[in-house]
Amino acid sequence: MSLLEVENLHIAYKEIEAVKGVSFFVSEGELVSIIGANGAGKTTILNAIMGLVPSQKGSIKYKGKDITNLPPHERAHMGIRIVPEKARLFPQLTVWENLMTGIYGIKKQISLEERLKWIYGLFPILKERETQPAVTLSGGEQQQVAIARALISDPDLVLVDEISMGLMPLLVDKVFEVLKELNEQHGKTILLVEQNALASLKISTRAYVLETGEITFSGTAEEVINDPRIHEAYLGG
Amino acid sequence: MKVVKVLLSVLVVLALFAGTALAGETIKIGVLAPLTGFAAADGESVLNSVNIAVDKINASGGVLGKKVELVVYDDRADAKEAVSLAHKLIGQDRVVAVVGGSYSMPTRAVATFFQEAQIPFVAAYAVHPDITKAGDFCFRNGFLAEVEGKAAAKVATDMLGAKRIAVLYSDIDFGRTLSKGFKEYIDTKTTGVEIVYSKAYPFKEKDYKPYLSEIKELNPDLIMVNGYYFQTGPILKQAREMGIESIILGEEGADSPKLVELAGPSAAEGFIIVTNLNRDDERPVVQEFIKEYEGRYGIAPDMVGASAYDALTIIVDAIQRAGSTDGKAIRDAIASTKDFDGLTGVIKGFNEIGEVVKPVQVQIIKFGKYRYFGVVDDPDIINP
Amino acid sequence: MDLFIEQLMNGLAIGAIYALITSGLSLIYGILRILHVAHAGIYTIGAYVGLGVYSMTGNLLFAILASMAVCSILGILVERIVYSPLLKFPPYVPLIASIALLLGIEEVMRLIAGPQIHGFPVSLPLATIRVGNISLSSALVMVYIVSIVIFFVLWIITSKTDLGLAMRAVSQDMSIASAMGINSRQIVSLTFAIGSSIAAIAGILVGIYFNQVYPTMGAVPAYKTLALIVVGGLGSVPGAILASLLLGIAETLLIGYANIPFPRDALAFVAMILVLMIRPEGLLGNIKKKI
Amino acid sequence: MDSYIITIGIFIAINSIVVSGLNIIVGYAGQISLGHAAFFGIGAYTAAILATKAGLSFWLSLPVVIVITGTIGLLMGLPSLRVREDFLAITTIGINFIVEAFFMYVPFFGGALGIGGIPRIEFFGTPLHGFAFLVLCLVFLVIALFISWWFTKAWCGLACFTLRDDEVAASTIGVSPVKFKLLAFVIGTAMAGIGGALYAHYMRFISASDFGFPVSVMMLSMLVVGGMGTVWGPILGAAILGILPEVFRPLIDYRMLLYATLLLLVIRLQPGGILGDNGFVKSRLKAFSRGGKNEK
Amino acid sequence: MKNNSLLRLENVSKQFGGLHAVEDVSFSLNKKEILGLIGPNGAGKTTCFNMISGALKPTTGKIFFKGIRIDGLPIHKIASMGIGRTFQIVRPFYSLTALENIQAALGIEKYQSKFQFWQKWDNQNIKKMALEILEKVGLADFAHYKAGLLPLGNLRRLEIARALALKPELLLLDESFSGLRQEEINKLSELILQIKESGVGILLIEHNMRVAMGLSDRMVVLDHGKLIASGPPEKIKNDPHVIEAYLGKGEKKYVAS
Repeated sequence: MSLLEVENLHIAYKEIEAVKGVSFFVSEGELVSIIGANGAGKTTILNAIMGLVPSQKGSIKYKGKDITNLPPHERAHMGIRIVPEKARLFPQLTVWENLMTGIYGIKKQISLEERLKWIYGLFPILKERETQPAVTLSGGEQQQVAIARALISDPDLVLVDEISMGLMPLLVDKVFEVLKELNEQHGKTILLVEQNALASLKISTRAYVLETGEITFSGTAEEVINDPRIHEAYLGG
Repeated sequence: MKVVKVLLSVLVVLALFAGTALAGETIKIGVLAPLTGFAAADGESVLNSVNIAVDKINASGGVLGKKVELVVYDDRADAKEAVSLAHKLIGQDRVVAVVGGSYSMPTRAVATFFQEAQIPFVAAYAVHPDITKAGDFCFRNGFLAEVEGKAAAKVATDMLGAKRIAVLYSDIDFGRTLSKGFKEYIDTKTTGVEIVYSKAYPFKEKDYKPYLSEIKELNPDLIMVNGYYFQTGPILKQAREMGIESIILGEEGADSPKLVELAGPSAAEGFIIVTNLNRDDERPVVQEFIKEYEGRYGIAPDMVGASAYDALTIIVDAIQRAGSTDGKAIRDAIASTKDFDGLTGVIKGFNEIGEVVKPVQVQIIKFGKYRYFGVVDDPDIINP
Repeated sequence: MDLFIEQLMNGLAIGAIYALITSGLSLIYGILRILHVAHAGIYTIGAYVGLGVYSMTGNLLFAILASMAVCSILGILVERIVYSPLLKFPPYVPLIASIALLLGIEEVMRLIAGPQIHGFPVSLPLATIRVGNISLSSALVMVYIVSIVIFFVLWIITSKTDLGLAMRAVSQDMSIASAMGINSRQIVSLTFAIGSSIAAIAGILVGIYFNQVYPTMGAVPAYKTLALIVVGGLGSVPGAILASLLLGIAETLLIGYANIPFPRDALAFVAMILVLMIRPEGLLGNIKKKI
Repeated sequence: MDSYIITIGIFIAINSIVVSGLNIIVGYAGQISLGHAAFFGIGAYTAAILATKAGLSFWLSLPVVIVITGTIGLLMGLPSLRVREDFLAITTIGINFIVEAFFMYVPFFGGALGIGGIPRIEFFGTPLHGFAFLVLCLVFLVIALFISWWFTKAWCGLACFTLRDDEVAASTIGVSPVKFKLLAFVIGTAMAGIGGALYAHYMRFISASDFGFPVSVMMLSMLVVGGMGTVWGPILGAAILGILPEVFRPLIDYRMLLYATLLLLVIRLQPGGILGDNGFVKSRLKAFSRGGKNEK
Repeated sequence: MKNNSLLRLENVSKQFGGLHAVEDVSFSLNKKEILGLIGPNGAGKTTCFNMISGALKPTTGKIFFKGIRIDGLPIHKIASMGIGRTFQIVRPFYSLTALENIQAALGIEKYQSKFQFWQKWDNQNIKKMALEILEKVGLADFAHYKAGLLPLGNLRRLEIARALALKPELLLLDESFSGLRQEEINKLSELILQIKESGVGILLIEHNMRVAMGLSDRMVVLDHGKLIASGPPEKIKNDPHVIEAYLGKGEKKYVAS
């Protein structure tokens, strides 16, 4: 059974129909990419899965349960977490406090110490920055906090939005490595939305190509990389 | 539920109105009082007192063979509302005279209009000097602030023998003119008396400690405090808490049973005021009123209510003497009032501007109640 | 010197009282960006409920708790019934609604408890402290103790508990906070409850300190606190407290040492306009102005 | 006609003039102001002082009143160039408190005693009162309405509308925000000044508390209830909120409560005002939700 | 050539704090030319736009319009010189009708004068002119609808119409195609070509590459604030720097062209 099943999803923002009947699924343990140029509607889809934007039509099923109309915090309690576009940390909270928001309400159910050790192992810089307000961090550091904030609750599904945007190439590599490790070694299911197609395809199991709100093509990462249509999706053929 | 209640009360009130309109043949006297808003407590006192007065008058057969009917309106102590209501009283209710039971600002604003309509108007306790200057149809039953200031100065120096005096007054028309009268008397009529401190506080002040701290350093014999009971009460409380031991003298604004509650019984004890109501006055009019008031409303009356009571009875007395409800006739009769047996003392009459001439009462708080302390009736003080 | 110290202590107490009212308002502004003028109405109700329960039971602690409970519930109701549906409108719409609410509360209190000023006679288990020529009344001491305790508790709640973390997160980014599993609606309600309970305590404290409880007691704080939250930095609770304390001291010293009867309310607004010109984000503000 | 009805009529007419001025600032140019009573007061005090101290007639002092209130309005409009929305709302509240304090504590303005003895307005030697004064107020109201209406038809009005809807977009079609916001403030406050002058000459006694913050709130409420940004909204609002308290008068105790409840209900159920165009409300909705706090 | 250019950016940079949003960018645009300004998210396109239209002042560098330096001038001044623009997220005047939106823009000269803004705008002449412009963009049927009620496609046209009402010599189009359906895209492309033919220079930000390539005479590509390529669309399409900027760093063999 798929962990996440999206069917015929329609989303409109103030007259702009951003997503026009998209269907896809993510199975447990997969790393799935949705790629496409900016404005294609990728971020909107992720936000809809998290519940941050309402959808007009279609359904979202998670672990077999229809979550289309649940508020975001209930979806979060069911084990979905998001790494939002541009990190969107709480700017006045410290790094530590930002991390703690990730386990709000479930602090007692986990062994925090172990989790922190793991997180700090992934991103050692965060330990140094623990007491700094998020707003003082660099873009790359903010992205790391955003990933850590999503992971600290040990979610079943991680939604990752445009993580490479505005990052130095070196950091992009590093971040993708972490995602790959999470997926392969820790078995995390990840739904990745990326503009940087090649980098994300390299770590993905499967991918969907999104063009102006519609899925134009899908397949395994390999298939997608080798298909000329991807070039078209980005550079207009 | 609430809506239903409100609607019902509208209907009841409207029915009452219709009823009274049919009854006709009454003598209508207008009353303006602040029944809501920040001055609502005074408005209530006015309303209570004039109701006692009108019941008493009607019980004894009314005036000129007719019952007296009060038309009471709530002006919220707001000048604009008072002006519309004045016109309502003049144009719709066609009252023969009006009791001004409100504060200075609205009373000052309406006086002009009653003057123009030639309707006699007696301000109960408002102190603005311009009220009576509006014209010969406007009278005042309360003391002019200056009169009271002078009387207070006489009490402070003659009766209490103070030499070093601090003055703390409310920064409104009342406070300013009262303290002016006070200082004038000290400057011209006394020797060896010094005003060591004089400051005004804003009307909405709640914390008097900054002023009292300074006064405490100066350690005067007496502190003259001006203000309403909700100002002087806290001043007393805070002064005593801070360890100030000077005598504290106040005026009619403090004349309310609420003062003791706000100051606390121990701080209030020994506080002296100049006012126009003497609770220990033996005359039956006073004792009956106090008894009736406490019986009906469960609290002690104050000077505001007593002044309104007098304003109304002066008008009724004048109608009786004039034998007519003609505005001009009533005006003349009020102007010629002489030795009227009022609640607030024997009223000697009104001077040519329309200011009342009557003795100033001095009261002291003993065991939490205002008691007789003395009286000031020097003609050069009480005749402005 | 004694005089100066005494003035300073008085000013600090007045400032602490302002701070109690303002801190709740600032919390609420921070989370909903609403100018909650009716906060002063909640404060008035707090004073009345406190007085009522105290005169029935004679137990001040019980009175405070009852008043906090009543005000919390009212605060939540106000948010749910009045503000929540108006959030999507221009800010003046909830503001006028709030002003109408304040007027309504004043009227209801007048109808229930009468227009008179009520004293709040409490015999405190505290002595007047006298040091040399300086005396600090028991009420003054009580203001210090209570406000220090409240600010401490508030500090603990906002910076040491999960609830406080959630409150701060929601105030900075409501939708991401909910994506982290925080129930934003609940947090908003809790914020109103906390802010309103502090207002209840402030009401009782003011009632005792000035020995006055009356229907329109909220009229002046309603607007002066707006100036204070701007001076402190919109949405910053420590800023609001700091601004309140400074204003309390400034007012007291100005009255004590300048021979003009300067209205306190205007002083707060003069300070506000100066702050807006020099440091628009407020003393400790961090919410960026929308330009 | 009954002098009571005339008085109510006069107050409604004066309020309509003043609220029309507020409408130009808030309804047309989109700049929130909660301090309009300050300008009403500046107009009233200027007229009162010119009449009592300089002996100027109403007609001679009127241009001075307009110039003075307009100029101060211009200065007070400056903050609107720097601060927005909540900040502007609080700043204008502050201006109201400061102006009121000025009247109250500067002896030149009569201090706490206010200014009395303001003469009646004379028209070719005949003092106007009662009905004649109402007619005068109505004449000024017609002028105010004409200005208000002309504003919707003139380029400057159109410029203000574009500023109200979207300041950046307005700039891109050549509208200078500084120029037109200040223009709206000057005209709006000058209209308040005229209302103030009429008020002073009608009341013949004014004091600082007549122009306090609650009066500003009342004016904004009239505008919101009547319908912001419409020519007739201010009159409807002034009439409703002027007549209602009088109608409720028999209720005495419950009067203000009912008034507050009604105001709350209107705001809650009809946030765009009674005359408010649904399209306008809807569009404001969009305009504001776009800048909403949950984004970015 | 340089002197003929309508718009010219000379070594323009913009810094926000430590971030170089635009770094040393130079390009020019001629009359009757469509210049496509493209680049991935965060490349600095909109910052460039905002500097040309006056919303931002460059940190260093100069911007010339018809040979006159315009950087740092207020937005309304730049507009009155003949530069019209649209917005990525549409910003029509919601409370006005479509017609009034255009009429408002026709007042551009009146707004600059000292007293002419007192004149009546609601006259037949202006209405006629506005209707003509609406007709041109195909919105005549919607003239009396409130802008707030129009669907996005029409709002995009309305914004272009509003910019045209300024009688601009330079038109800045910021992602005017985003959110549109294919048939709308086709219609709008036609309109833009018509506008170009009438002698207007057009600077186009567009992320729909198919559209951008189809319309532009020349293109300029930004990445991380820097100009990485410029030239005709055909050349851009195959430029390895551009491909890398868009698709990410990868072995080129994956990117079949």
